[in-house]
Amino acid sequence: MSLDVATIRKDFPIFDRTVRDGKKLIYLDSGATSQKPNSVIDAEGDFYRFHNAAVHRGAHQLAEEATDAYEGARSKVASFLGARAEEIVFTKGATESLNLIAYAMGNAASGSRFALTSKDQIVVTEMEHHANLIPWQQLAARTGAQLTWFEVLPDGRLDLNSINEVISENTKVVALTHQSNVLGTINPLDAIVARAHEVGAVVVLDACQSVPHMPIDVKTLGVDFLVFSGHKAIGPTGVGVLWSSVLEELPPFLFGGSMIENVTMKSATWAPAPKRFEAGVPNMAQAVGLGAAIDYLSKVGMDKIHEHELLLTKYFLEQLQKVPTLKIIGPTDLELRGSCISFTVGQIHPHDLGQYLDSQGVAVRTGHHCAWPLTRKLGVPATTRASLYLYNFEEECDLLVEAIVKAQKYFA
Amino acid sequence: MSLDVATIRKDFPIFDRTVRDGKKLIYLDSGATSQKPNSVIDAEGDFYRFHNAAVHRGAHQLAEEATDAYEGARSKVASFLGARAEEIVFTKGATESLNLIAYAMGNAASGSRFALTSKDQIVVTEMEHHANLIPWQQLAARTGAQLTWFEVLPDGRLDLNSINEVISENTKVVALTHQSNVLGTINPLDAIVARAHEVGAVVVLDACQSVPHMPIDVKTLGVDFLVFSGHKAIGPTGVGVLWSSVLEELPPFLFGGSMIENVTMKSATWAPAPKRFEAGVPNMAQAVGLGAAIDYLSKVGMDKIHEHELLLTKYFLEQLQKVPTLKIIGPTDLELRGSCISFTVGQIHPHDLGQYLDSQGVAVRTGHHCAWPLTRKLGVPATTRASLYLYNFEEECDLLVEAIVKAQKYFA
Amino acid sequence: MMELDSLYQEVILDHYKHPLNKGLSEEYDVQVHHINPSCGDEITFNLSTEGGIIKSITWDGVGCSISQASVSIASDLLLNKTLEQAGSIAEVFIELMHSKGTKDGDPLVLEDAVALAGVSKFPARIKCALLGWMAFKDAAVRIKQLKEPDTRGSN
Amino acid sequence: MMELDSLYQEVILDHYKHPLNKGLSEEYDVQVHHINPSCGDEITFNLSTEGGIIKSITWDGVGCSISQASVSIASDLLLNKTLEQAGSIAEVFIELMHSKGTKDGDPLVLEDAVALAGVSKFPARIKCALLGWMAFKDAAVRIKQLKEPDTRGSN
Ligand SMILES: Cc1ncc(COP(=O)(O)O)c(C=O)c1O
Ligand SMILES: Cc1ncc(COP(=O)(O)O)c(C=O)c1O
Repeated sequence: MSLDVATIRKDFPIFDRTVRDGKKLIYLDSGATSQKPNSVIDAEGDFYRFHNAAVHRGAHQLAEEATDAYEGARSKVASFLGARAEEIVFTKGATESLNLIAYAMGNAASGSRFALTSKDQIVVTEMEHHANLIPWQQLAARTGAQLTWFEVLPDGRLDLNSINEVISENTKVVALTHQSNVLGTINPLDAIVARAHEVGAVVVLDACQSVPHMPIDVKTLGVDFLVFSGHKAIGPTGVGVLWSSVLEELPPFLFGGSMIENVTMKSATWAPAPKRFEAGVPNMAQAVGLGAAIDYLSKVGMDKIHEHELLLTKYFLEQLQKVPTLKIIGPTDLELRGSCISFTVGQIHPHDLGQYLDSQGVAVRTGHHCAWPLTRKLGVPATTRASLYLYNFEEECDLLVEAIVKAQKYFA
Repeated sequence: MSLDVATIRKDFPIFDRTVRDGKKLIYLDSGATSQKPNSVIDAEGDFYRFHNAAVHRGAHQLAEEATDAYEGARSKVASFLGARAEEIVFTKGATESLNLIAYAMGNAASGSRFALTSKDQIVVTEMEHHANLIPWQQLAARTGAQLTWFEVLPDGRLDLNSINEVISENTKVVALTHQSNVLGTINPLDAIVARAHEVGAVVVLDACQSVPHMPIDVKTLGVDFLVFSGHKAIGPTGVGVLWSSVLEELPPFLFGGSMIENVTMKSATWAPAPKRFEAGVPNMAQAVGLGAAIDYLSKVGMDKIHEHELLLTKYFLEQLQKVPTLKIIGPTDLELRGSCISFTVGQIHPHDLGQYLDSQGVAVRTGHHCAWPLTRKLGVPATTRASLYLYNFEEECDLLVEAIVKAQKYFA
Repeated sequence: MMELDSLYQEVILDHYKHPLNKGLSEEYDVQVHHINPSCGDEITFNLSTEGGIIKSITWDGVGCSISQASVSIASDLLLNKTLEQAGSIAEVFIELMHSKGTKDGDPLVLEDAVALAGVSKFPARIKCALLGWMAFKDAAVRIKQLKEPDTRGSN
Repeated sequence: MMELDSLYQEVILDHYKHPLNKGLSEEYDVQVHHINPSCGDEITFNLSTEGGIIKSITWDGVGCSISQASVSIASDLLLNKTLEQAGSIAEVFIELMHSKGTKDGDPLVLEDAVALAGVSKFPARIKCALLGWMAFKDAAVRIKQLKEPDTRGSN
């Protein structure tokens, strides 16, 4: 493989520790959260140690340095996504980013392209994470708009056959995930974006499972909003990103300091984007840590990371499918998918399987993965998921398979 | 003084650095954000290094450890405030906490005690930070409720003379600050809480400037909601707290993973508090860092910190008032105030004064301090503010005064 | 493997493979449906009493070995107890689950359920073990409302 | 003190203490009001032109020495220029302000305004220096709308 995984792993201190009585840590849960390299941990620490002050507020040197560090991180995120700095908003995570969009639309004055009425439609898909489903359910409930969705086919792809009916003239928003965090399916965006724009709808892309794993250029994708979480991209917890090319048209969400233009006791007006969306003293150290994460990923190379994960996914799929009664939930065609691999093993409940794997040092996730409507639809209320990243390697797959086989004996 | 400031300062690495060509850092801007001790920086780093995993989600050892660390931090915050763990919600900061309350009330079903109509009133004060003003303006605008307020007297105290008219039978919410971040005024809560509860209103306390500086027991205060930011309490950025004794009655704010009970494509139901208010993978490392901050503050002793700050404030007020043309904006009676000290110096604009002080290594904040209606009301569009904390000491006051006198010459 | 074996005791795996009282009775006094939001496990729980004594518990559901074994054990243990006795046994069990591995459980009270003591060391699994017991508590409240309409006064 | 003196050049303190064109004229073609949201500084700005040439700039406001000196300088520098010339001088000035201390500014174009070059090293003060110039740009757009109603066609 083209990545030097052994060298990369040296940068991630957690791999020095063991779990469950001295077992090597096999971390296959990066879809939930990724591990962090020293450079990210140190960037956060150094911000506090050397430059800590409230950005945009003080007229002193520390405040200048803090502002430079924070705005520098914004520029890094922007160029990572092929965007402009003014198009980047720091949030506390993808969940907040998505809620921000939905609430801000709810705040839009009637007549705005974002204001929804009972005549309008919001389109999602059956494979959305709860974070990209419930905010839209709630917006629909508040505005009277109708929530409709693309169904998921048994093989884990979206059913786009009736795209022109699902996305109708009344559709104002199409919100969907780039890669499913359960199935690994990567959704084809071109047709969806084209149809959405044809009817004047905006496209909101949940890129939580794609931005960390492949090169992304927002201009090429053609979507109007994109969100992701820092902590899934080797960055700190407590920071996420909202990118949008239409921020200027969007009303604010959180209200408070630094997002204002003028304030009286009775009313207020707003600063231009991105400030309008960053009320209060921001998550400065975390944004700076995310900047360091992006530096790290860029240095390794997103194309290389993507290639590495594809090869690894191929190996995992091949080896896992050799295990009797193991069933992959999601597409097995590499063209259609990324490195979130869900499966079931005979009648062993995923909770029991996960627990057994844990006893062997293998960390996976089990359950509905916050995409309950999807797992229900597929008739597998819970699955076991192995999700991969730049620091994983083939031998970990062998150990996973070995542990699964042992679990089959244990629960036989 | 009873605090060993020299020893305390050794724990804060930023005091090892200099500013503006080798000048000692005189940090008098803790009201904007506080500096961090090593134990807090290390707690965040160690979480990533040793225990990083998504809380509440994985069935593996790291996830267990992460959950223990995160829930342990919640328990620390709870006992620090004299509260129960279930009453503590982690947010990204006080601004989010306040917006959470206002939006959640906006989500309340009609008939709920939190649902507002055009018959209802929301009461704030003229000395609120924008974060505790604009969310209520917006809630009023959305629901048709009326926003009214307590005025501020020229000496910087609230005018409570007409308390029974300002808080009326129609009042549903009274939102006010504990200590003004501009004037230093500490508001008398007993009468306000009593009157609010008499009419069935809830009291929301913005404790950003009190929790870090004095012992707080939520039961003694008698309020219904209390918020503060971690970063002003020697904790990390990107974490805040919402405490409330009535969380169970409050609908959720952010929607997504981990805050649900059941989800279908069409609708969802909610987990009990505090989970209901923590959608998504939380700011785990930051919560853990805040736990370490609370350990540090508790070890020093909140009563000692408070005493130290009062003595220091006394000294600052005395020395500053000796400077010709310097005017304290806010009460000068120590009984009425804390350690945020605002002032004006003759005709020197605060921006110029702040810049000059910075050149001498003295970090203060200048402007309207995100309380623009207040500074306008007092006829001082901008002030200079020195805000103190446990690591400040008397000599820093002398250096501040010296620098102010030099500035007077510079701009004469 | 020590740790894991303390979780998956023989008794538990037995109950899991051969669950007692699984399959819903056609008749029941109350039926409740409970869900574990973190993993999606579900249970339907039928309860019948006569003169305050539990006469029948049947259930059905999907879930992991811990949740299935736990409800199987409960359905056997609580049978023929009064609602009060069963309620206090449930409290003892819930306390055991929250003991973080510090308690073994009293076999005189909990019988087979002491085998679940190891669960208390695995925080993510406590909800699994409690699923059936929470369903029972809920059903017990409802059956009381049904069969003992408020006799305490006229408020 | 080097750094600070590069910010507060003699010229600036002079303009601050003796501002030019301060005090609003009674007559004007357009009046705009601008605010600096971060510090609360405010300015009112009157602009009049004749045949596309700036004939009068007067202003009033509260603010720091940088913002006051900057508008004083602008009000003098832009006088008797065409709106186009003034607009491009403003662009040159704005560029200088964003140069992070890497440029000195062309004295032939900016005259006294080059004294503000040091501001570009103090990010928090750039908005102060720009307040008056932003007011001018705004006023210039409005005066064009007023005096040159769209002659480009009928769209
Ligand atoms: C009194 C008061 N309320 C609210 C806030 C907002 O806090 P944050 O910016 O940390 O969200 C601040 C600090 O800026 C404050 O001083
Ligand atoms: C596809 C997808 N969307 C949204 C989220 C929510 O992200 P976060 O919990 O970091 O806010 C996740 C991760 O949990 C995810 O995998």
